[in-house]
Amino acid sequence: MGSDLTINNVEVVYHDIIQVLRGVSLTVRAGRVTSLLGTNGAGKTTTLRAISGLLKPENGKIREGTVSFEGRILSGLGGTEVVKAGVVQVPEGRRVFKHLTVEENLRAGAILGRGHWSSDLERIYSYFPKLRALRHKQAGYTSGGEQQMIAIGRALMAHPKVLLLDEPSLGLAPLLVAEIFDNVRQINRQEGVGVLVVEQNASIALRHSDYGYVMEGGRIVMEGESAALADNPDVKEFYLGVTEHGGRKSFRDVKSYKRRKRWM
Amino acid sequence: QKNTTLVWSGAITGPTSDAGSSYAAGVEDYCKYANSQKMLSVTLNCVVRDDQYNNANTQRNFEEFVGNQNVPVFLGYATGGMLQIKGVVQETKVPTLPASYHIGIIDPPNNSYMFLPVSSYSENIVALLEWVAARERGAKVALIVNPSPFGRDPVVDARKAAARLGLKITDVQEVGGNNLDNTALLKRLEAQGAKYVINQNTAGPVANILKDAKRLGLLGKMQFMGAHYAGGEDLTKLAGDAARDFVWATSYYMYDEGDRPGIQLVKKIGAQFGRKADTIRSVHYTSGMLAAAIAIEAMKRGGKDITAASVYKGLTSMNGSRAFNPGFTVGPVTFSAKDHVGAESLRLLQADATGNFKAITGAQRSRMFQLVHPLK
Amino acid sequence: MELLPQLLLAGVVIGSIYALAALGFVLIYKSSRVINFAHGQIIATGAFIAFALTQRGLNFWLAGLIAMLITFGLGLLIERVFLRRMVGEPIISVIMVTIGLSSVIEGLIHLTPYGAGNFSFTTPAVLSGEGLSVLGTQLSRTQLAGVLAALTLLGGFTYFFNKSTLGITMRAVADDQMAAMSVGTSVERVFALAWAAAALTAAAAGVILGLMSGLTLGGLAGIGLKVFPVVILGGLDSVVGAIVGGMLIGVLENLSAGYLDGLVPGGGTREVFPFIVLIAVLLLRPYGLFGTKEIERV
Amino acid sequence: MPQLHVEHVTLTFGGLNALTDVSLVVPEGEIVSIIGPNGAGKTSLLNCISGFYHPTRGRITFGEHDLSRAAPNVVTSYGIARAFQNLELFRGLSVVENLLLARHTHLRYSLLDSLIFYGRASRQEAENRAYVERIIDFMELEAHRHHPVGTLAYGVQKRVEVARALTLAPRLLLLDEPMAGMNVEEKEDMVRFILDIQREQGISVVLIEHDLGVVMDISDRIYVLDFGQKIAEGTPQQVSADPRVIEAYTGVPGAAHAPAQGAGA
Amino acid sequence: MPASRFTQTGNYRVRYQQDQTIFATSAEQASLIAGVLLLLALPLLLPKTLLRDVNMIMIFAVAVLGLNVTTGYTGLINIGQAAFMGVGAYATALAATRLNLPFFLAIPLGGVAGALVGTFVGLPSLRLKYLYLAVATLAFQIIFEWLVGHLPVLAQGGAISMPAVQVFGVRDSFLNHNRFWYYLILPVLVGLGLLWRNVLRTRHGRSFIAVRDNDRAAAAMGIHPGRAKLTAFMVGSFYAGVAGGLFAYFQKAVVIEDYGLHTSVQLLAMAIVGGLGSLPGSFLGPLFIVALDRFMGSASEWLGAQNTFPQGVDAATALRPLAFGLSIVLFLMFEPRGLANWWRLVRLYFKKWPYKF
Ligand SMILES: Nc1ncnc2c1ncn2[C@@H]1O[C@H](COP(=O)(O)OP(=O)(O)OP(=O)(O)O)[C@@H](O)[C@H]1O
Ligand SMILES: Nc1ncnc2c1ncn2[C@@H]1O[C@H](COP(=O)(O)OP(=O)(O)OP(=O)(O)O)[C@@H](O)[C@H]1O
Ligand SMILES: [Mg+2]
Ligand SMILES: [Mg+2]
Repeated sequence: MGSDLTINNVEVVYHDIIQVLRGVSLTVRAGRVTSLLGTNGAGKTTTLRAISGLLKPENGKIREGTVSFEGRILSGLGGTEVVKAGVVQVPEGRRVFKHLTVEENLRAGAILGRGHWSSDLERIYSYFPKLRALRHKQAGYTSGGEQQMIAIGRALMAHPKVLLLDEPSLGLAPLLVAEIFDNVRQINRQEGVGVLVVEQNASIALRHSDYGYVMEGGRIVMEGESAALADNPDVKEFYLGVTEHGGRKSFRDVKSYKRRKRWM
Repeated sequence: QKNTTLVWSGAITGPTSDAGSSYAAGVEDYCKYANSQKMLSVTLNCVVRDDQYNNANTQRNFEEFVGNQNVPVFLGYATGGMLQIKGVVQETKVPTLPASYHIGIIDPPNNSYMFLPVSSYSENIVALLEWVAARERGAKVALIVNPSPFGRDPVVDARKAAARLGLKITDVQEVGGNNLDNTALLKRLEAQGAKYVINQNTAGPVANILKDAKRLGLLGKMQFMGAHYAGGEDLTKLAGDAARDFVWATSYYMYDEGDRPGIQLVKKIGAQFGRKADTIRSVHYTSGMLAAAIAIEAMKRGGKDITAASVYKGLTSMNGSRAFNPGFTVGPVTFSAKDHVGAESLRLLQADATGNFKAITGAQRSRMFQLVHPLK
Repeated sequence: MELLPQLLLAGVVIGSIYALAALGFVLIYKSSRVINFAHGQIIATGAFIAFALTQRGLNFWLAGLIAMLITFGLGLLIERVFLRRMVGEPIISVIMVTIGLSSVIEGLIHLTPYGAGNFSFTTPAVLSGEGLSVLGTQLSRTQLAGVLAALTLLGGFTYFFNKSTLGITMRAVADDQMAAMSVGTSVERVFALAWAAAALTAAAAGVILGLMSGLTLGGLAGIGLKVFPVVILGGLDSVVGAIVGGMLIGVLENLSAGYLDGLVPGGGTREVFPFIVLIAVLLLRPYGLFGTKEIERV
Repeated sequence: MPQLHVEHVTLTFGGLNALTDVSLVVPEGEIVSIIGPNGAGKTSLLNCISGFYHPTRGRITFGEHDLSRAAPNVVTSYGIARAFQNLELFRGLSVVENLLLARHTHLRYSLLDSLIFYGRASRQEAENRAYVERIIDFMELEAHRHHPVGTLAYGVQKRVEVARALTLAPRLLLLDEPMAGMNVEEKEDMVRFILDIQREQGISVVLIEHDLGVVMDISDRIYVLDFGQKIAEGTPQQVSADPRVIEAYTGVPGAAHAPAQGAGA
Repeated sequence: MPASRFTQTGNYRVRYQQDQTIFATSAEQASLIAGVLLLLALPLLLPKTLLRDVNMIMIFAVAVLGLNVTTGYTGLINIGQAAFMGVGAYATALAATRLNLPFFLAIPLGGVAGALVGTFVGLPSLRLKYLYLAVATLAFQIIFEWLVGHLPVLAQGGAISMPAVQVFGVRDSFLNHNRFWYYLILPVLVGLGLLWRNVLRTRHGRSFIAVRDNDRAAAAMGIHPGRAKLTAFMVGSFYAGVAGGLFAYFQKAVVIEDYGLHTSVQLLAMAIVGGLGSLPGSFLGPLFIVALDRFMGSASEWLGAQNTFPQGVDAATALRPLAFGLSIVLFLMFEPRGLANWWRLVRLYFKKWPYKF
């Protein structure tokens, strides 16, 4: 499909020496939600950076492979061009502009000037009614969930076709996680925005996505329809915390041995 | 001996370089002119060395030329650098002529090898005080000085002189280069009733004061005056018509006094070495020439072998009938073992409507200065 | 006493020039957190360009305008050539680059006939007439024009930062470069613009200063230093702070010259008094009067 | 017996109450968890304990020490260590250097000893290094020992935070969401570290965590905050059954123990 | 004896204490001895004017070492280091002229004076952060210059001449001045360099880095951020004070102009070009700046002698600031970590020599 975002065999190095991605290929289908799971340091954030052109500030480089979207090659473009092409990343850790007000944060996302910013603001407030009440508050003093909403709303101001979310649930309480994912689903449905979501919270990510990838050590080790992934025994044990017998494993059980993952 | 070196070390670049570069040109051109005239039996190697107004560089230059090349005389520049090398000058016995006319640089007998080419700032200022005293008994005078050793130098002598002349020093204020607005200063001086304001500064700050005084309508009420570096072309260029009536004390002849042989010589040499008009007009160009001329004359008088000792002898012989008069200054250059100020005579000049300074006194020495600062 | 109002007035006049000079400084800091030590030299550049143009027979106003445009271009150039590579380097290195730049610009000015010596604009006819008498102090037309120009530019930029999308974007970049990039902001372009705008206001400040107190390289470049207490007092990233800081420093200088100098032998207290007040204020308000307090939540 | 007592603490920011009359006790050697929605005031409470904020009203004591007005470094010297929610590491320094820094208060030599670096200073530095290496082994950070922490993956940085707090050899450990951004397997590792710390060294732990699975499994006692107020406290069983908790926090009755949404949610 | 059958090939460090030695390998120790010999012989090898430059470099290096504590390690941008030097210089001058103390007491006294004033000036650092503190140091620089100008005991900034120094019967004179001081400055520099190394690898040094990187986290580590900053100021300005004392004697007179803002900026340039927080950088920075200045001095003189430039263009004057500025700018653009990084690469190369990798 022409309007899919495809990553083809991408290898990324930091500082010219630290190789992080080792031939990653994945596809974000237009209008669908795709999730990307993986352990710490697997390279999920790096994958998003490779797509969004934000590797350069981190001194990273795509050494091989391509990222393409709507028939255009995105790899090698700068962050601004990628956003223009319609792919916007919401970075890890809710990086809002702390000293700007909520509304100014949103306006700072409207730099491409597609549409009119004031009507866009209304659009964002309709997804996140909470933000309307907070519009004149300094973003640095809003709560974690609100910051995540600001970050997503800010990205939406640029009218993306594909949204890249890096751990939106990070540090959020269960109710808010559910709310954020509902918002994402709603945006996805209403605007047909494709979503690639990186998550540690596998259960919610798989529940809200259509397709999923699992990444380890810089490689994609597993992929499939989300429902199918959630049924895989390894995913169950390592990402969902479910025992082979179907019950939830207790964290208190002292691990006398560690079962290796099969795909490694 | 075939040749010898005449070296000047000063600020061709860095702070005060506008004065310094003209001064350097004067030294260099006169030196070359001396060669072309075969003034000496030897050829002069004319060197001007930039010290960027940095004392350490001055010392380095002194060490290099005196220590390694045995130059017989050292032409220097700034107040700070000269104060710092006083010790080594005394130790090496190499006669040294600064461009700073700070009286504290010379204090024989402790310090018997420093020679000021012309009257000191202190003498300039005491002369201005005398002029004030002659016009108005018991007048109130304010001093505005540069916040540096250069500026503060004459304050002590000025206070002594004022006391003897029956003048009242109402205030001594330091004003430096960043004085964009002098309203407060001038208003206060006005409130104190000071009718005469004497500046020991560079032209920039003085010009700003004059412009503000004009704006505040004080020009007619206060008489502004200044010592050597405060006035002249530099001042009129900056202050424009606000410089009008400014009274200035200096020992040098002016560029437009074309009938003076010294000025004719300046013009001739300037043309010979292709200097631009601005440089030749500058009093600093003349000053540089004077320093070089004194040094070369002293070499000539010292005898066949040109050494530090011979130059010292040459210098200290310049008195009485043997006084040296190259014509750059209003009086002859005289030195002796005790007298280390060259052309002490000075004139007061006043700026006219076009900004040209015209003499309002004849060449004179300040009597009062000799009283408050006697030779030791 | 009539002295006090006069001192205040004089302080406000000179303060507005300080504020204008400080504005460019704030512009750069606000977007890139860089302290620009070359600001004084850029002020000098603008002033000399205008002066050179009037020397070629151009009308003063036109010359000033063109000088502002040229320095705008110079600002772009400086950012492109020297600062772009420094994005992401430690702030102190970037600051040192601006110190280096100040030296470079000074060298370049020495390559023109204006490096050494004193110059002054011929005051345009409109400004040379009778000034205004306020509170018993004579204000020249030049001063009035300077205050007017300064306030116009300052007001314009205040509006720009608070209301325009570009202004907000510039603040966003200062806040978090990475996040700004993620929404497609070209951080480079923002920096370039900040430098260009800063250079433009510097030229304006230079021309006004030149008109008021003559043109010397040292004098004009020296304003770069005056700007420090102003911006720190006002708060490094606040345009309003620059205005208030400028006025305050101007007034403080005049008050100390008016009242303190008489008490201190030698005087010259205006050189230090603002700094002493500055430190006292900072101890109470560590981010200056209007500076953004760093949000620090652990 | 150092116990942490938080008594009627209220914290106000310009008229807004971040905490209202909160009291809690952390008995020696226990794991006490604090849960609650975002912005409930959990971190603020930790900030009050560790001296970054000072309560507007109320008192906090640790054994005989009053913490209400103490500066952070003083609190640390009483034996309270903390891992931050938003990664407060020395980003440019390596893992080893980060941990060495945490030994600051345990080194007792003067500036003069420093200058000479012989005898006391040198000996203590060597011991110090050995201590740090033991912690690195314990927290399984060997592979990252000499990497600048700023370049490590988020989850690893979180582990360094905990390791650094542990290096302070505290008697009370405050952990602010140490498992954020980790998957189940990594959370298990972290839980193992926490349990070992508590069991083997008898260190008390205050844990803030959104993963109720973890909280319910390892806490001895749980406090629930909402809008700066304590809305519930008790054992895991008591708390998970409390309707107010369900309404404010999980939204789903019995969420904590239901496998389908449980883990991670 | 099985052990002797294997020659050690590597450089094993089995105990952490061994990890602490500075010159560990025999190769390093050999190069140390060679270095010392070379340093001792230097005055015999160098022409006198160059030796003067070496002395200046060494004095600046002492001040830059101090700057590397405050600015390099602790991240407190200090634009007043020259004023701290000035405090040391004036204290030394007063000690020598009024109290008639010998130089080996007067110079450390300058250091102590610097440290005291530095600690006082550092007080705002308890509250101020980032660049706001930089301005407090700038304010000190300006207040210092102003104060000196108003104090008659300090000759109002005019010259205070220093008495001549005599060591082991050798008297400081015009002819041996540079050699004489070389042998006095060198041990001071080496000693202070070693002390610097020591402080910075211990808890004090680490606490400096900690408050620079993240002072909240530092507090959580039990470090009193304010005390750490004050200690840094104290140490940094002690070095400046000693440098000032040395400079006073070396220049033979104390004049305020030597301790102005431009000197502070120059010291900062030296520290940054050398590489912030680096020991070799503290020597390489001053070396680079002084050498550049000498080179540009000659070049601009040469340029001035060529009459190729149009009237009114002062190329000679332009050259020096142009070159100074450009070399700093280019340097930082292409090597922001300073000369110390080059030094590291060179050393790495020789360590592995003859292998390339
Ligand atoms: N700027 C950088 N410089 C050097 N190495 C880096 C940099 N950024 C990331 N890395 C390395 O790349 C690897 C992958 O990091 P990445 O941030 O992509 O992981 P992740 O899968 O997003 O992990 P997490 O879930 O913890 O966020 C890690 O080993 C990390 O140390
Ligand atoms: N320094 C501060 N200034 C003003 N308000 C603050 C400050 N610190 C915290 N707050 C406010 O206090 C409230 C509690 O914040 P806190 O960080 O303690 O919440 P939390 O329970 O830790 O939330 P999360 O789970 O998102 O970490 C919030 O409304 C926050 O905006
Ligand atoms: Mg990540
Ligand atoms: Mg929190």
